[in-house]
Amino acid sequence: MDMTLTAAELAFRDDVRGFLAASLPQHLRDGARGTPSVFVEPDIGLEWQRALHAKGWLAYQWPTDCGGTGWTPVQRYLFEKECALADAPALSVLGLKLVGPVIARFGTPEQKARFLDRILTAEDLWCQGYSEPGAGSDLASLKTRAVRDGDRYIVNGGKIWTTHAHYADWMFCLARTDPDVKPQAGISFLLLNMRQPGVTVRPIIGMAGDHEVNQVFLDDAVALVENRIGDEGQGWTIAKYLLENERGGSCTAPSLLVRIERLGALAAAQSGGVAEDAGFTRRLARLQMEAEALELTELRLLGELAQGRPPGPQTSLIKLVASTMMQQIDELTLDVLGNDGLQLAGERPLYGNECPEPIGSKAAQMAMPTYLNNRAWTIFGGSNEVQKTIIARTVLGL
Amino acid sequence: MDMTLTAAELAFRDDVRGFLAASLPQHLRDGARGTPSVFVEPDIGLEWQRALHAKGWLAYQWPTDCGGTGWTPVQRYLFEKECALADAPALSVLGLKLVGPVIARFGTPEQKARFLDRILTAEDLWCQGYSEPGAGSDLASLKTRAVRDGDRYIVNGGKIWTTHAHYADWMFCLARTDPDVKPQAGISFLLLNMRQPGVTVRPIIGMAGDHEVNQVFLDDAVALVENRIGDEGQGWTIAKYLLENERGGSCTAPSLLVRIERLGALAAAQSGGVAEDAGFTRRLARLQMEAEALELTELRLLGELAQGRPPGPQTSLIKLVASTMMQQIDELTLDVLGNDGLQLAGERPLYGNECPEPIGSKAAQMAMPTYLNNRAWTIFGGSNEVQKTIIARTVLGL
Amino acid sequence: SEDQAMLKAAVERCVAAGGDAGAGDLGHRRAARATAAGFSAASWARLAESGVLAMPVSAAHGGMADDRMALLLAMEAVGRALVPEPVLDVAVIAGTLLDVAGSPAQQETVLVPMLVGRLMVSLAHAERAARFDLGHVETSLSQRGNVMTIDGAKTAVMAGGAADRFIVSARCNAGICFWLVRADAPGVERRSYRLADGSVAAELMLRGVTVTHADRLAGGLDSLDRVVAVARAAAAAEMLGVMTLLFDATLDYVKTRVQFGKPIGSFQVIQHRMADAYVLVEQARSQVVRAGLAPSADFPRAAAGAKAFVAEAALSVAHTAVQLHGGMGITDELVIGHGLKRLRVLALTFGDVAAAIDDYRRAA
Amino acid sequence: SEDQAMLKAAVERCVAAGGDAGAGDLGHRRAARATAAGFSAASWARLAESGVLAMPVSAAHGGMADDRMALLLAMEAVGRALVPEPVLDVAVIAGTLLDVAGSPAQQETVLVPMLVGRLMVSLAHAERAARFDLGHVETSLSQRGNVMTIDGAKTAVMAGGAADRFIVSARCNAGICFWLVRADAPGVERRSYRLADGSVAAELMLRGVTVTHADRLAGGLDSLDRVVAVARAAAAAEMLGVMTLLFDATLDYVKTRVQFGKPIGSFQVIQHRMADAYVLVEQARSQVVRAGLAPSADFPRAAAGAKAFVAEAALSVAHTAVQLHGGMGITDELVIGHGLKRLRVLALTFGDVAAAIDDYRRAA
Repeated sequence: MDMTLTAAELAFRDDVRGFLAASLPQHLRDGARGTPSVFVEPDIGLEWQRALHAKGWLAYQWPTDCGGTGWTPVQRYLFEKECALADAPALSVLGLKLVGPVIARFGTPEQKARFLDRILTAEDLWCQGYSEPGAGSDLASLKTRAVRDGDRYIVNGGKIWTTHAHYADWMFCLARTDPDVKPQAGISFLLLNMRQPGVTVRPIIGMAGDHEVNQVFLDDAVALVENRIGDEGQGWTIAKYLLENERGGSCTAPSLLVRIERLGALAAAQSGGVAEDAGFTRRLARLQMEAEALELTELRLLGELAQGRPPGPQTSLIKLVASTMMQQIDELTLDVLGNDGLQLAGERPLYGNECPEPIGSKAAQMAMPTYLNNRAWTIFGGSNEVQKTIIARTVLGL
Repeated sequence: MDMTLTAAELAFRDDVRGFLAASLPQHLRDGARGTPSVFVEPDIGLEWQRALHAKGWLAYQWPTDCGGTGWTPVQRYLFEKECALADAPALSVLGLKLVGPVIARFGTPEQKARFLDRILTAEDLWCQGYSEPGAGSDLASLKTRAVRDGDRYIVNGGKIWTTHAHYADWMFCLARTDPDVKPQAGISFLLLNMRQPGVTVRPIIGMAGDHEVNQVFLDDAVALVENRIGDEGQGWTIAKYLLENERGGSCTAPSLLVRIERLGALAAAQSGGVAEDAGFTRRLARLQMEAEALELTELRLLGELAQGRPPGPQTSLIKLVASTMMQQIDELTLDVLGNDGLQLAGERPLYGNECPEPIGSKAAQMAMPTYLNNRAWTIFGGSNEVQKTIIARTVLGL
Repeated sequence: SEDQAMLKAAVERCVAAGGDAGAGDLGHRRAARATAAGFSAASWARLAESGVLAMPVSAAHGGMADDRMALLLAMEAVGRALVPEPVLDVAVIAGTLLDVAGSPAQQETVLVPMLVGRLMVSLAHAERAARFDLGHVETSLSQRGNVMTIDGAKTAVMAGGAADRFIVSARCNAGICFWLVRADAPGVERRSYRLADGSVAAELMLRGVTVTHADRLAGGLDSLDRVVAVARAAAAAEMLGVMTLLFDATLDYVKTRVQFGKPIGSFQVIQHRMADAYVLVEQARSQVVRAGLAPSADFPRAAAGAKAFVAEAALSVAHTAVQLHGGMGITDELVIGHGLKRLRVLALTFGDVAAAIDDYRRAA
Repeated sequence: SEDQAMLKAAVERCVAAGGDAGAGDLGHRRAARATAAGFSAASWARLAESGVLAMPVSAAHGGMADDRMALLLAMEAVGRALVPEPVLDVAVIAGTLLDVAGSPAQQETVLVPMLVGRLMVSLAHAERAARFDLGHVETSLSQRGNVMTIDGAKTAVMAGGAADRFIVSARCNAGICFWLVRADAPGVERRSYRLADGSVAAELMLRGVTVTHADRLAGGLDSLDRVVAVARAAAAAEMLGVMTLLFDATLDYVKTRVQFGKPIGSFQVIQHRMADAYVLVEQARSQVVRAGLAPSADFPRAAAGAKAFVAEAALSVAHTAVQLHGGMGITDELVIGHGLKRLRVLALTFGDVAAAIDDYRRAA
């Protein structure tokens, strides 16, 4: 939406472009393009995080008093758009976008001092302990128990779909501290050290062959009471705040628009005239119209955030549209690539020296694993079905 | 599916073709093509019905001992396909397909003698009294009361969406004869004379301007006990039998295939290259593939009927697919016609001397009213939502 | 902005004065549609007085053509009230064309009277053989000595049933030009016909219709591009208004209509379908805002995209509205059906969805 | 018919012997995929013994090519069991081509050993520049004196990783012909790569590969039409089998998986989505039956239609299966993901959906 930019905003955009040109090395761009997922491996992710931290731009989603940049919504939007255009590795949301803002909002001064800076410096890597084998979309039914024992909780149970648990130093998790009240009321939000005997991590391999999520077994694992965020029983409130944060406050449209533009170029590079096929061109145009609409919908929402309103259920709309579109782009990409799109290399990562030579093109090598991994978009972080129910109940009053 | 026809079946098809060529006059074909609905006006409908009755082919959906033809499923399929190809007026289902089979199955010898023949001779026209203002999809909640008074019932309440009530001599209706048992159990199936003071008919005009359905007010209307079908309280069972009959046992694919073929020809007759547009050609091809699949699905079901199985919930599948396809064909037809498809003449009927000169083509004149009227397909006779629930519950066991 | 909000309110008052379809009052619409013209002369006069008709034209003629967002807000209100008067066809399309391409004399004698509601003008450009190719014009101008005559056939002349003047496109040596033609001029044969929304369009047969240089608009086919962009954006905004009307009516209905012992809005399938419709409404609104904010250079593309997107979204929501209203939805008694029929007409403003998408694509 | 039912049962027993993916046992599939060839030699031998590999060929070679319905029933069973062995690519495609176009000597020395499982043969026809135009072949044959050599590049050679022989299409004066080429012949450079379903395809670089007249298949490009029709129908049947496997697994899952205090199958949205999937399964089955019943003249069209329809329906059901399985659906631990990946590969058999639809249309 360059159409709406002020001179100051244009200047800011040029700053960002300049920084990216100077400080985002090619091997990180290659790493990002060679990552068939929204979660990048630490080897490339952390190098980029440190560069942004050095520049002072890392905590742009945090309040200024916790190291935030104080950017306007439009600035945040421009920053994320330029990063997407430049193939910057995605920043791990777990610390920066999920637990960071929670600690900043609900944490004690001690907790802020203890954890926030180490998130920025990447000394601590985090994972999220929400879902359980029996509680996926239905968080309130979680079974993991935390029993108070002096200044500690003894935690028993388990978590699943735990992204990057195999890298994490800490897990923020929901545990039931009071089994006798109604489900939502008995839950607390605990920070739990992953480097202890009571914690066991089992890899779960995805359809595409990627190891991204895990099952985490908690057997008499210890969480210190001082590392509980908020009061006992306040976990549900904090969890909802975090989920709305996860869905809102950042822009999905820029990366969608970048993918759509590249898909047009990819089609033009194919033989057989797919780029001129009305079936393809109109599907692509419809995706672009939808993404351009989403771009403005997001800016409208960012505008409300800027006026201090919480993200709220509106973010369900963005999650719904963006995840659906992402999958439509994945499918159209496979259609464009034809036979080349069928390849699915077993090797990981798909960048660097171990990466096999692609068949046809690098884009073709990435298409199938990206398509397969992105099926998770409509499931995790609240499935599409859950998002629609949220909209119906809280926005439409049904 | 000529592929599956035996010599005898081919001979039968030629019989039908010969009869149609000889006995279906042009003004009836014009009337059928000039009818933007599945219900044709009596002026053309009854003339055609009499011709079929004279030939002995009218009651082909009835058991042989009630005047049925004893045709095999394939013969019924061929007959209906040839009628669709020849633009024969649709036969009114109300008497022939709905109440006729019910009387034949559940009626007393007296009732059969009293009513069946007059359906065939068109001396009696019928309408259906199922839906009520408060009970659309939810039939079991119907409020119309029938109070026993000697050899008669005094009926109070009202019905809505009553097709052709303004022509009908009789209404078959559901009324509550026992308010004290659970909803389904207290309902009886009554035949009610429309030519009496207690019956008032209010026209309901459809979106397209057609007068097809009505609201019927029943104030101390009289139904004779001898005209009750089945026992008191058996109405629900009979109603379900009738609904499954309505959905099953005849073929929707032939008329869909005819419409699809004509749509291809219509597109070829347009300027501007729509007939070569990949967007159009693939949409049309997809419709044809779907209709060809439905054709076989229907033949598979007819095969089961031939083995004496009742139509059953399988018919929901056909209703669902056929009604959805019908509307897709309507929309694609409008897309093909462009500006010409926007015309919506107020005059009725759209055949004969009062019909205004069409803009562009006769097909263009019919497209919009057909599209508007056919929105009812996914609503009446059990909405798509109801059909899906029937499939989920009774077929899938959910 | 604040002015825009005030303006929108003014338009709403003005259109509501003609019976508020938004509140389910279809009396005005029915009465207007029953006339031969297909709209109410009184309401048209009121729209003229309120300045709504002048909005699309430049300030010189009392309009605010520079404030595109204001026009789109007004058109949204027009859609939401299901206004039967031909605001889009006459005020926006004919008005903009005369504003950008008319000679001073034509603006004086035709545009100004039109803006005050004393003269009805319709664009006669579409031809059947062209389908939606705006550059395909077979109607031609021929010159014998200093007598110029136009011959050809036009179709889908919107609001043409009541037009006093037509702006006729015709091919001549200079390319395609526009000519002002009196509806009662010799050689003009008008055939009026009803469209789905009850409006009265016309087909024209033009046989040796004499015109003079004074009848020729200054601008040629290029000036139509500007008209097409404005018309598509305005149509998108009106469709957005109709769409929100139908969405809100349906939301109310599913909250109150009881089946199987509870409001149908409590069924999960209905809830999710309404959520889908809500998403379409919000996305459609964003597309209209985009068209409003787009810089001039990008405006034709943004307008094409907005119109294509909103047309599909609005028709989808309208079909949902019909379906969820059940039997009532397919009658002529609710705003639902009237809205659906209006959307069908709006969706073809200067081409169908496919044509708009292709323009959107090519402009990229 | 009864024979067909018996045959289907036989095939089911045979494929089940290799671990029944239908029952969620993916052990065999995983083990087979872990090999360099991407399938199990033992299971391949068993398929040969059971006569499954011979089904597509004519009775002269122990097959039942005339009983098309029998082949489709067998392929449905193959799909339902997620058989990792290359039945479609080798037995159906290479087998049919050798059966209809091979010389007696070639059938003796190549087809027969292939049918008993001693020789693997793959068709090397696709080229990147052709996309899905089956008539576009740039690989060419050149003749110097009486030495004939083939030069060119082939891609998407299905099951090509383990092939002992390739059937290579090449352009010569006579048009496009097929040549038998040994995988270890000088000038043949094979690059194997994994596909989504774990099978191993290959790209071929052909540099001055010498062939003799004895290597040339009797039939030309026209014989490929027959192969394409059979392959598309067989692919549709296999997709139907995968689709029913995923549908049944999902139906079981939604009946047992509890969320919010009840089985998710009791939620109306899930019920309707399963009803939609059920409709697709039934309609897909009808399309496969059509392809089985179609008279020879109509078979290519019916096969193209069946493949296009079933591919779209099966992928839709697979996406539903993934979604309703939630997190479990996107793992490698259930048949769901394996089925989805197999469908992606099958859907491109001799062209994608658009290509099949266009063939279907043109054949009409």
